[in-house]
Amino acid sequence: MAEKLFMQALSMGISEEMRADPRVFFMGEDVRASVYGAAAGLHDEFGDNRVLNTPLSEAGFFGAAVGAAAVGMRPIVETLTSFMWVGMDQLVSQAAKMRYMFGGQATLPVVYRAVMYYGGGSAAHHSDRSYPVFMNIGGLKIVVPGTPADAKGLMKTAIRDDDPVIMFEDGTLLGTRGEVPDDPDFTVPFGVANVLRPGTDVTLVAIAGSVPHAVAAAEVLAKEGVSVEVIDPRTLVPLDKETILNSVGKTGRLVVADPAAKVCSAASEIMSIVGEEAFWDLQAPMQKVASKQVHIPFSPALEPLVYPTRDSIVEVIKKTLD
Amino acid sequence: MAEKLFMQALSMGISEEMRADPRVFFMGEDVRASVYGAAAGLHDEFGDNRVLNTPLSEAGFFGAAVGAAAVGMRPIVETLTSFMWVGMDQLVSQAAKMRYMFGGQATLPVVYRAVMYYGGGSAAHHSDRSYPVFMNIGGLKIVVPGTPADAKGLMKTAIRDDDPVIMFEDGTLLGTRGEVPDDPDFTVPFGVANVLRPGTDVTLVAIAGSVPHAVAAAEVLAKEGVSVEVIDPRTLVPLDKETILNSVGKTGRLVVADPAAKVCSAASEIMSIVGEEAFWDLQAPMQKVASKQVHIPFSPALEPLVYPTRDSIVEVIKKTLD
Amino acid sequence: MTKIGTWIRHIGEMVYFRMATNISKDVLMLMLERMWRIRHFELKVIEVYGAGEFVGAAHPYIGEEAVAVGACAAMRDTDYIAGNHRSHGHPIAKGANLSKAMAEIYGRIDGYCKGKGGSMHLADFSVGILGESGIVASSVPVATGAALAAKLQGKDFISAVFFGDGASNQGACHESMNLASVWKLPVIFICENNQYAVTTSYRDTVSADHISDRAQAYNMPGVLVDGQDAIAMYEATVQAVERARSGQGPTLIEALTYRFEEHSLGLEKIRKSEYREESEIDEWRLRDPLDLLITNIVESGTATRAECDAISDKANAAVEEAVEFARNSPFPDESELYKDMFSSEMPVV
Amino acid sequence: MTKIGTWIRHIGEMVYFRMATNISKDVLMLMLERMWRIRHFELKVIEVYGAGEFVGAAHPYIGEEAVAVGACAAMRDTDYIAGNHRSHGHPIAKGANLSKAMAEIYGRIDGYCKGKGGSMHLADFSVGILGESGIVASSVPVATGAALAAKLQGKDFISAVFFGDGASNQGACHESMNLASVWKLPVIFICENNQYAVTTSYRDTVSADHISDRAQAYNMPGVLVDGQDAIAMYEATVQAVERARSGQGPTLIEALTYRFEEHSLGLEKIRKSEYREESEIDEWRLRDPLDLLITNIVESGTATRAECDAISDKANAAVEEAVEFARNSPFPDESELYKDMFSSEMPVV
Ligand SMILES: Cc1ncc(C[n+]2csc(CCOP(=O)(O)OP(=O)(O)O)c2C)c(N)n1
Ligand SMILES: Cc1ncc(C[n+]2csc(CCOP(=O)(O)OP(=O)(O)O)c2C)c(N)n1
Ligand SMILES: [Mg+2]
Ligand SMILES: [Mg+2]
Repeated sequence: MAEKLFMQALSMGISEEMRADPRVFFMGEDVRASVYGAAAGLHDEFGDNRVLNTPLSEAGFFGAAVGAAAVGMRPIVETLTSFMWVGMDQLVSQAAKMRYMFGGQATLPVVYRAVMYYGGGSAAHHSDRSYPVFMNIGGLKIVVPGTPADAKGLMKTAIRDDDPVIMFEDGTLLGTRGEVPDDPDFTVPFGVANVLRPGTDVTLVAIAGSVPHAVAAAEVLAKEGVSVEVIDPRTLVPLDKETILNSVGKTGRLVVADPAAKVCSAASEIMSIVGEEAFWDLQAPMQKVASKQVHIPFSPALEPLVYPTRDSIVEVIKKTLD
Repeated sequence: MAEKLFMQALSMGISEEMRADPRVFFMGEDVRASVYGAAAGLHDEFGDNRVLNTPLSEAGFFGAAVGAAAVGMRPIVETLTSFMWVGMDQLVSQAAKMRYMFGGQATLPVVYRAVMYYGGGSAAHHSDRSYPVFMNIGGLKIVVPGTPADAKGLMKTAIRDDDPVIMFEDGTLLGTRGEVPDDPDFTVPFGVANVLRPGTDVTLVAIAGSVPHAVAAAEVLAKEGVSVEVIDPRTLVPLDKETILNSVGKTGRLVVADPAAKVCSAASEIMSIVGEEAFWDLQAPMQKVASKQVHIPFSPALEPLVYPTRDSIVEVIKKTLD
Repeated sequence: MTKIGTWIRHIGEMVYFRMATNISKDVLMLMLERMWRIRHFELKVIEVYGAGEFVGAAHPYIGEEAVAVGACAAMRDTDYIAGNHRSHGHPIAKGANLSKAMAEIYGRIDGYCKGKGGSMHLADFSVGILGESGIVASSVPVATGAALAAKLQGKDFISAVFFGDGASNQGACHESMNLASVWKLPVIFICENNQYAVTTSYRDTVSADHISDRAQAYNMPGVLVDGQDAIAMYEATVQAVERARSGQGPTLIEALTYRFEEHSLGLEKIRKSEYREESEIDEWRLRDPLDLLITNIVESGTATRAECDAISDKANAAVEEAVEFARNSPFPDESELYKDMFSSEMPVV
Repeated sequence: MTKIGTWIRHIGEMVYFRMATNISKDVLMLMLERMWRIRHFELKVIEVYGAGEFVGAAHPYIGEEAVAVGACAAMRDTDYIAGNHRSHGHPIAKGANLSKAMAEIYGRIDGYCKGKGGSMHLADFSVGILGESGIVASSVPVATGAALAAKLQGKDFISAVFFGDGASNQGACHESMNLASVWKLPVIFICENNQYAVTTSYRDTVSADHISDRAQAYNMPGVLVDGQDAIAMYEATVQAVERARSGQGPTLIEALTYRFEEHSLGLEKIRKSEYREESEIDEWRLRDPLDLLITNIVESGTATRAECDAISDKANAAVEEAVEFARNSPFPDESELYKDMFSSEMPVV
């Protein structure tokens, strides 16, 4: 076990699985040069036939991954969330629907790595955080790692999984550090939330890039005598409802921190579940700390106002406790 | 005022506006033959230059509508929800984001008519009900008429509106009848919910195709002495929160009927709002009656199990009252 | 062995010059059998749809049988195909079971897709079908991906995809053809140019003179074939298959054909819009692909008309059996609703 | 008046044969001025980015100035253009204000987009720019739509769209070119083939020999132009504009050009991957579009070198002023966050 960057943890997960299984291959734009980082070293190690630079044709290569998966390969496709709109039909009509529509005949072990570059002045066209969209669509497993160890462990599970998976890799986490197991057998299962910090006063569910802010908020509040239970669901499909409901059963309060736009968000969904299934446990209004319902503005004076932060989480939790 | 079919009401709205404003034009696949119905008579009346058959190129003509709108035209684009995935990038990156990203420089008066054909054995590729996706994305006005009069009135408002609008036209409503004003000045404003039936025991918010089921459920329950307030929000962006919150303030109970898939749905969003802003009014768990989280199966033995019905609404409301 | 073909021009179009290759009786009779199976299947579908025996849409392949059958006859069982909404012909051409196909249309548990797909999605994965897509052109990238898998693994299977003239205007076609060409993938793009997309003539939507001309934009051969002539389709595909299997990359085949029926069952009213003349339909019906093939078989002395009729009868009987099978198959149980979303049982929120 | 051009071949490619048309001094000097404005602007952007004065990415247009400037010089102020992520050159070529452009890059309220767009989205609608899109090829349909508006209204404005060699592989390009051709829309597709998409050579992703060859697939003229030569770009565009404005439809112009800098500021590390040789960069630098134009202007006796230098100095001064303007412009107020989502104030949930 050693300290690693989130980005390195992703790379480790990918290269370990490519070593272990010759059916795994990697494709995307400029991946041989690893422009986005996580493909570093892959082309050198695995060569032309396992690491493919694609044309700028998201519909074409998203769909080609589906076809390759349907006949026994295990493709990993690199893209940015914001480019997924261009190949959206292949994700929805093919990757997500194929198995069900054909009565289980298709098995599609394909992983789409959707990097979410936001927070650094990328502006509206490059800053999407679109996992709620895919949660609504259904048929795709949705993974949102919040720590370097999870980045590696969930990546490995995704690659081994027989269903189409989208790994939403949060750009604000890529440079974070943490202990990452070297063990090539280390994986993190889907559908099991991570209780990052136990607590008794408030349940704080934090998604992707909100995780460090949530932990920091819990630390701030701990000093003020408030005990916050921080839960990272790790995967949104499947969602570990039980852990969240049990926690709310204990704390009576729910706050959800979610870097996606707030309307019809993962936060909305989790609140709707709790409002339906744990209503009698609630002792205060549920609260959402999600991104403002605007596109991402470029200006450094505006962009930081959009996302949940440690302070905005602290503030909302205090409101909940009033 | 006369009885009209929902489909005819849409046509009336379109042709009245095309008569009134020469900048309005209509395009889509096979619209001159009006394959989907609502374009009936348009080509005869308005001719080649106002009614255009497009190639099968959703990205191309969705985007062309944006460009035409940006230079002063007012396009109406006909499509099915399920085909929107193919041209998704044009809807998200151009129609939805252009105005904000360019600091208000772009004005885009374009209407996308997205027909939702579900419920009649169209199977997974033709049955999407994707308004929650666009609610999350933001920047598009989302219209979900529930009655023939609203179909006309909201269509006219959409065409006159200076922002991009998606009209989600519910296929299960196209054949419903109702009084529709002939007055060409009749419009229905965005962001104003319709209280279809006042009540005191439960607030029932019903969206699009759920509206008639909700009204029927309320009638059934009225006979059993339960007073249900049925609210049709009519537009989801903007959403008339006040009417919903006020109603819950009165009834203390919320049920949302929504034909979209339940996860990250409009129902989830409305529940999250009420759980946050009207929590202290609630006297029972909120309940969602939305579509099951599956793709739409073809078989007539399976498909009807997916959607909310009068009976499933009645059942859930009874649970709420327990 | 067949006579040398002679068809060169039709309705003003240049069409594929049929080669003097030898085609075995086996292949000819297999093609005839599959074409009859499609024809009888479709006629039956029209009949039972009219009687209200199933719901939804259905897009008859009548008139176009030679395209899928000629192409599939040139492929191996281990090769893959993908298709579109007009989805009955492709699986039958590839060897699918009629009973399971019909049961699917009836929404029954014994259908290929357990009733979840229906008429537009008649895919039989066991005969190498990777999907029949209701979203126009959506399966073109998928077939391209199967070919990519062959190449990356050094295997010798190939793939082919059937799509319409309308579909050719979709971006997914452009991207797939370009991808297949730069990567030299073993895939065959088969455009079923039946002249119309619903009510719209391809002449109003395709800017090239011929869809096959677009192959130039991708540095691949573009072949214009008489799609009414099964033998021509077979021969053109044989060449494309050889090219694909030997690592030379993709081919675009445009099959000029015609849909004898309306776009979709239930859309008969569209005929009223007169987007095509009755006389045009009549002219094309003169070139019924079954008539052409039978004439060829009989005139070349490959088989007698009686033998051909017997094949038709056998196909018809199989179709009758299929309908009986479909009618008797149970509807899927409610529990099926949540199955097949994922590869393993998963808590669906 | 300019000398007849002579450039025909470069790095093995056929390029546009410059015509012997007369170009007025006004046009030449306007082109020179705008090219200088872009060059100095970009150099300044690199400098201030290095000093950490603004955040995000920025994609320098240095080396490609002749493409946008030559094209825009052939258009009217009332014509429209749309562009892409490499977005500084297009607006300046179309006549945009440098101060507002620079302020946008700095994220300030006086920027074109009030700071909401930034470097990748430097659109100035007041000079007819309909968007600079960060999503590759995404503005191609938009420009096509502006041309559609012209046609439907019987107006005589045209539109043009700039996109890269990488972008040409996107479905949106295919669909737009086809649409424009069947509808005979007054639009010009200008492919800035700068040889690479980030690190990937177009020879590895474009299956045609030349992107302009694809025009055949759409029955429109495809023109291969020396994109380093502003006069050649101007002349080719003049012809395309004439075609467009007279109702004959679209043209595809492929401008062979080169990006002298790396793909994006901040991505200098990529140079290490050696996707292109230093010698190749050096070779292209010998054909600096500014040098070529100045030589032409001076040798043809149109103006003196001193006059040309004065234009450079003036442009440089304007850029300095722009930076000062940008630095002094305030950041947008928090209240701006919710503005511009819609055309009127709307309760955002
Ligand atoms: C992306 C998309 N757009 C529109 C449709 C509606 N639609 C179904 S079939 C069809 C016509 C297809 O024409 P073509 O590709 O020529 O195939 P054909 O039906 O003639 O066999 C259309 C417009 C669709 N299914 N998918
Ligand atoms: C749809 C989409 N895919 C990928 C990207 C990432 N990206 C930005 S610029 C670029 C290269 C574009 O190359 P080209 O079109 O040749 O333009 P150039 O940068 O060379 O001017 C890529 C891959 C993007 N912005 N949009
Ligand atoms: Mg067709
Ligand atoms: Mg380039």
